[in-house]
Amino acid sequence: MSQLFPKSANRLPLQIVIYLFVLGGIASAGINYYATNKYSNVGYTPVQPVPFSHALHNGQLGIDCRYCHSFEEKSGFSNVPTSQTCMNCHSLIKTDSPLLAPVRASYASGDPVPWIQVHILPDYVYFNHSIHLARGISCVECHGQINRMEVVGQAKSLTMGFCLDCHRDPAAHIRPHDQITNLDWQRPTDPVEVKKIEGYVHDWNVKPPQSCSGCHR
Amino acid sequence: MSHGSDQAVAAPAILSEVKPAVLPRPALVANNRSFSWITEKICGIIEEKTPRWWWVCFGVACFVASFTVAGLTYLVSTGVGVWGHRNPVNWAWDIVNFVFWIGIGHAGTLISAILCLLRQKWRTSINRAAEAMTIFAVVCAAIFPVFHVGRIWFALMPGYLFPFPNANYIWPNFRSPLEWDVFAVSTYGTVSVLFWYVGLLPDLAILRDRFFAAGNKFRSALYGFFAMGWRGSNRHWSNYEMAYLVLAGISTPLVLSVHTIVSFDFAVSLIPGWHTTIFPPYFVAGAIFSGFGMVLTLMLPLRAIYKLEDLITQYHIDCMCKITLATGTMVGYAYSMEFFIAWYSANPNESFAFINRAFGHYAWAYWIMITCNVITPQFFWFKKIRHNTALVWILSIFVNVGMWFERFVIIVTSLARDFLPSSWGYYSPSIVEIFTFFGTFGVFSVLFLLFIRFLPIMPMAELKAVTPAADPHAAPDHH
Amino acid sequence: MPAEPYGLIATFETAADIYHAAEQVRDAGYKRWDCITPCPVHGLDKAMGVKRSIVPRISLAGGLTGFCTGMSMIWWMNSYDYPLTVGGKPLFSPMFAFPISYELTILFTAFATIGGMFIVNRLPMHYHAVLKYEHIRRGLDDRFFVVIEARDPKFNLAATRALLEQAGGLAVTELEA
Amino acid sequence: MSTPAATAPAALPLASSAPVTGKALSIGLAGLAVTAVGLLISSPSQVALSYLVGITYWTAIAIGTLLLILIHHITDASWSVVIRRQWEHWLASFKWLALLFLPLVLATLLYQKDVVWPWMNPAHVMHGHGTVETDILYQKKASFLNLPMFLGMTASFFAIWCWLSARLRQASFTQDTDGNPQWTQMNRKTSAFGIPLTALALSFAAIYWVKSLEYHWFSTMYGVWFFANCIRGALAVGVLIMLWLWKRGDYKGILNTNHLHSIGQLCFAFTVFWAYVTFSQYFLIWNANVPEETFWYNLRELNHDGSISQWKYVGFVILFGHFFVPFLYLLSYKHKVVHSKIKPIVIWILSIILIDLCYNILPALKDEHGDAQPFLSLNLLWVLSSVVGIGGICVWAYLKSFPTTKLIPIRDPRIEECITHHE
Repeated sequence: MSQLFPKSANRLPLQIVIYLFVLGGIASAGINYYATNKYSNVGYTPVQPVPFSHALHNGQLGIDCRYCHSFEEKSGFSNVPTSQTCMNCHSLIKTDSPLLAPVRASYASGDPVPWIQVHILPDYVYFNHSIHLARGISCVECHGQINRMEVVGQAKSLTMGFCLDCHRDPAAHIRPHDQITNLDWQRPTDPVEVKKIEGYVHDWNVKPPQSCSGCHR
Repeated sequence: MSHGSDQAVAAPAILSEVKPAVLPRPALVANNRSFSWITEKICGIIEEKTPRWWWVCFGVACFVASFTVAGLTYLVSTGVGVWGHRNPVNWAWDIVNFVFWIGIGHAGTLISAILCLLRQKWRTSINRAAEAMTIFAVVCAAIFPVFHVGRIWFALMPGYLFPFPNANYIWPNFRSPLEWDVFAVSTYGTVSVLFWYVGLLPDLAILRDRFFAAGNKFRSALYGFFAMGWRGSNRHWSNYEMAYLVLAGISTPLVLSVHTIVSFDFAVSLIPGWHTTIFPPYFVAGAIFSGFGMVLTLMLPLRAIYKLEDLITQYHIDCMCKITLATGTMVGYAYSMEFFIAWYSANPNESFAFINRAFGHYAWAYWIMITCNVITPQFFWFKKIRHNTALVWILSIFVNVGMWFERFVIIVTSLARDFLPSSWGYYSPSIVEIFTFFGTFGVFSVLFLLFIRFLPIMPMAELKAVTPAADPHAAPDHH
Repeated sequence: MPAEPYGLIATFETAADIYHAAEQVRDAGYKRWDCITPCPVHGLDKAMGVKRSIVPRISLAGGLTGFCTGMSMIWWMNSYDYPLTVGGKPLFSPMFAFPISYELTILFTAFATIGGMFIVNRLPMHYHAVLKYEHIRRGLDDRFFVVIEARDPKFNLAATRALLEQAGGLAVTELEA
Repeated sequence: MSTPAATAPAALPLASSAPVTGKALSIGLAGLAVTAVGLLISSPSQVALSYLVGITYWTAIAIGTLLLILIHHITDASWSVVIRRQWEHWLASFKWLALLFLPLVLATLLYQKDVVWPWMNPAHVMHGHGTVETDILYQKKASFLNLPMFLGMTASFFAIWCWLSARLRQASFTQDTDGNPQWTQMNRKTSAFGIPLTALALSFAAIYWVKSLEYHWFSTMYGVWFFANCIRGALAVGVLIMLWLWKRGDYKGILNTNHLHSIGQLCFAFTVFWAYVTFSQYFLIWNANVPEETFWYNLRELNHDGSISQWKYVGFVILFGHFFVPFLYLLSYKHKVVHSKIKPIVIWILSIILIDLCYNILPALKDEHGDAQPFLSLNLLWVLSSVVGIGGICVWAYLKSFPTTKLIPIRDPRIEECITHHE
């Protein structure tokens, strides 16, 4: 009905199609980004019951990760230290700091300090700490530079894509065994050294699984 | 006679002997109705004031649909555990209802596409409503697979079902028949909508012009927008008809493939009673059968309410009954072939599955299925029954019931008695499942009622094309 | 100077009338002209001298694209980019890739067909001179029109009008552009 | 009506007879004779199975023709009326086919029980399975797979087909003289019960004659597969007859492009249908990967030592030749309506149907390792001679029936619609 539609209406459909394409593109790109852990979990930094500083203990004082998280090399799960571990030192240092009251209370009562877990993998994912450390994958690969963090937050996305990046290319992430808890360690640039490090993949028989059942058991 | 042959050859002698016996074809539009009568009749349905029965039906349909909403809300807020399927029957009502609704949908495409290809002109009276039925049935069907995952936002998120780059770095597993389903059903939905829309194009143009003439500029603009400026140009018709034919041509293998792929969900597995090579055509025949059942169930009341006897004639009903009979018999053939081969295979699991269907715990369902699907359509052998509209309507409902039970029998009986006797079980639906399924009839009705209120229920242009007035060779100067 | 008309429109009562009129206009050598009919009229294409539609070729191209897309997508995703062994099946086989490639063939054919039909028909075109004709509504209802455009090289207001009237056209009217 | 054509003699009472009638008979007999000579050269089993291919092939075409007529009547089709008469003539071959099936029965009864079907001989040694008698799978199926059942069923299949053919032919031929629409109505009713009867008969014929050669194997789809080949064969023969009668001049002025387009579209549609059925059967067995089903295909793909069997390549020939080639070829409108274009493809289809039947039947011949005997062997000659022999007889039966009636059913109610057939 040309009495109804003006001449300009003839251009309208093309415009609509173009807009739909643009909007559709933006929408799918947006969903792809915002609906993932990459966006929603990175930076998750809950307030803990005790303002424990990794930057101080690990970064400044140089206490090794394994002093507190003592099972991480031997067990599938890495432990959060008991208050017993804290009290090893804090029965002597800062014994009456009000900030440490929950630790002392826990030590006295036997109930654990209610730490809030930061790095959470879904229940359907099987993740074994010890095997990763045994094959030269450092803490820093998944947890980021904990040694610089006043309060621990999630640094990496821990999505499946994140896991797969490494499982598909372990050579780019592997390091000598004696450096796994050295979070400041830099990969050497010398080609001979690099070759040696990348050779660990072969030497240690590193064959990270890429099948579904590798992680979803 | 000479104008018919396109080779310029003189007619041979034998043609002078041609003297056909008189056996007139039934008119597809009765009482020799004119073009404008057809326009007035179909557009009149949309233009009249909304009748009271419509509001009553709409209210009831909304009420029924609310059961689905309630069931699904409860499911999503609580978890899939509220449905009754658990070991060993892990596929139950959700898949039964999915296959049931998808099957219903098939007649729509079938009437449109296959009958179009086979030049069965009687399709014109029923194809529009049947296509609408397809689309709404696909909507109802999609509810079940989408919601059976529980956390539906995962199903709808890109990357899980559709290949779309995502943070998980994975692609769908194309070896899974369920993934084939995703493609089949979404293609089916899309193509059905497009096919329906292309058919609507000329009719929307008529509505655009009529509403404009009646001074309703808003509705005129609305219909006009979707009519895309259709102006009945013959150069357009030429491409349009070709496009329509191609769409019919691809929709036919599409319908076949969709139910074939649905049957693959079962047939590629090893479960006795599922793994049988006749499943693809058997499912397709069953789908067409149930679809025609549903078309009859819907069209007969519509015909009575809107007095469409001139457009949906007794001949149309006869045809639909006969197709129901034919497909019902094909389904019967498949049942017996399955039973026979189960015995012939000499595979004890296979034989047991079928004996169990007929005489085990679910024998009641099996015999309902046989009664409704194989015996009911046999009544359509009789002209007397085909001419009794009320009876046809009742029988068509039996067909719908029977086809639902067919899916129930296939899915539940095979799983309830799997390979491991220690895990044998008995499945009964939970109230949430019953609510959800019951409500889909409301969802379907709501959509269908909206359709008959706002869109032409029959393709006017095509109806005109099958009347004698559209034939340039049957013009007055020839008589 | 009065605006050049879009063309001439003539009304016909029956399918047979427009069929014969179309033959006459075709034989008179006009190229830019059209018939407006409420439904497709069998044989009118031939009477008008319209060639067989090219839409099926577009459809075929769409279908082939769809099939290749399906096969290559599945090969790339399941066998190349993320090889994953499932159910003892090979990483890629045309067997399991077939159902989805088949569906994509049909989907792409449908898109190509409909898109092709719209493009070949130059639709959507909501504004058109013919749609401004006051009786156009009948053209979608029960009347038939012949429209001869002024752009046609053979167009001549008087001669064309005479031709239409001689072909049996009623109410021959000028259409404003 | 128009003036008679200069080429056609005026007002023929009946369709003119063809001079090649006698030639067809002699060719047929010669083919049968060559097959008989084969008995002196190859083993009886090899010749008998080759002959089975031939008889199944022509029976399939006849069944397809019968089904096309039945479907024509049930759908009240008009486009195919003029061609239907020729299909009706073709049905004359059924009684000869029944007769030609006898040699296989006689060879089994009088000569050697397992000459064709291994299960007919309880002492037949199965490769690695003991004898048929001790085979548990045979024992389970013995109430179906036994000689009396086989003979009774085969006799009743031919009885059904011959009876339906006679009914259809008689009604149609009589209508030529009295012009009574009752005959059309009668054929419609015949079709209503004829279709299910024919369908059941052809399914079980496929099971008994072909599938039971490998009686361990089972597939519910088998009857449908056979049905697809039947229809494809009949359509191809139909096209050839149309072209032949056109070339001879009989059909000039009667047939138009649209008739050929319609039958061409059906050829296309059943190409797709055949592919659908065959693919589904293969696909489901491939995907489920159960040894008790896959062995049938394995036999046609690999030898016992892992080398590739010739039959695998035959399988590919079937896949491409029976589907892709006709599918792509028949997509084009021109290829369906131009006489010189549709002719090669229907001949192609007819030959591939033969190869398809070989693929299904001949691997039943095993060598000493239990592998299928290769495709390229002397057996192929006996297949060809049987096909020519039985085909000659079928063509002769058709040509003999041809002059007994009018060329086209002149009093059929749909004849005018048919002659003016447009899309």
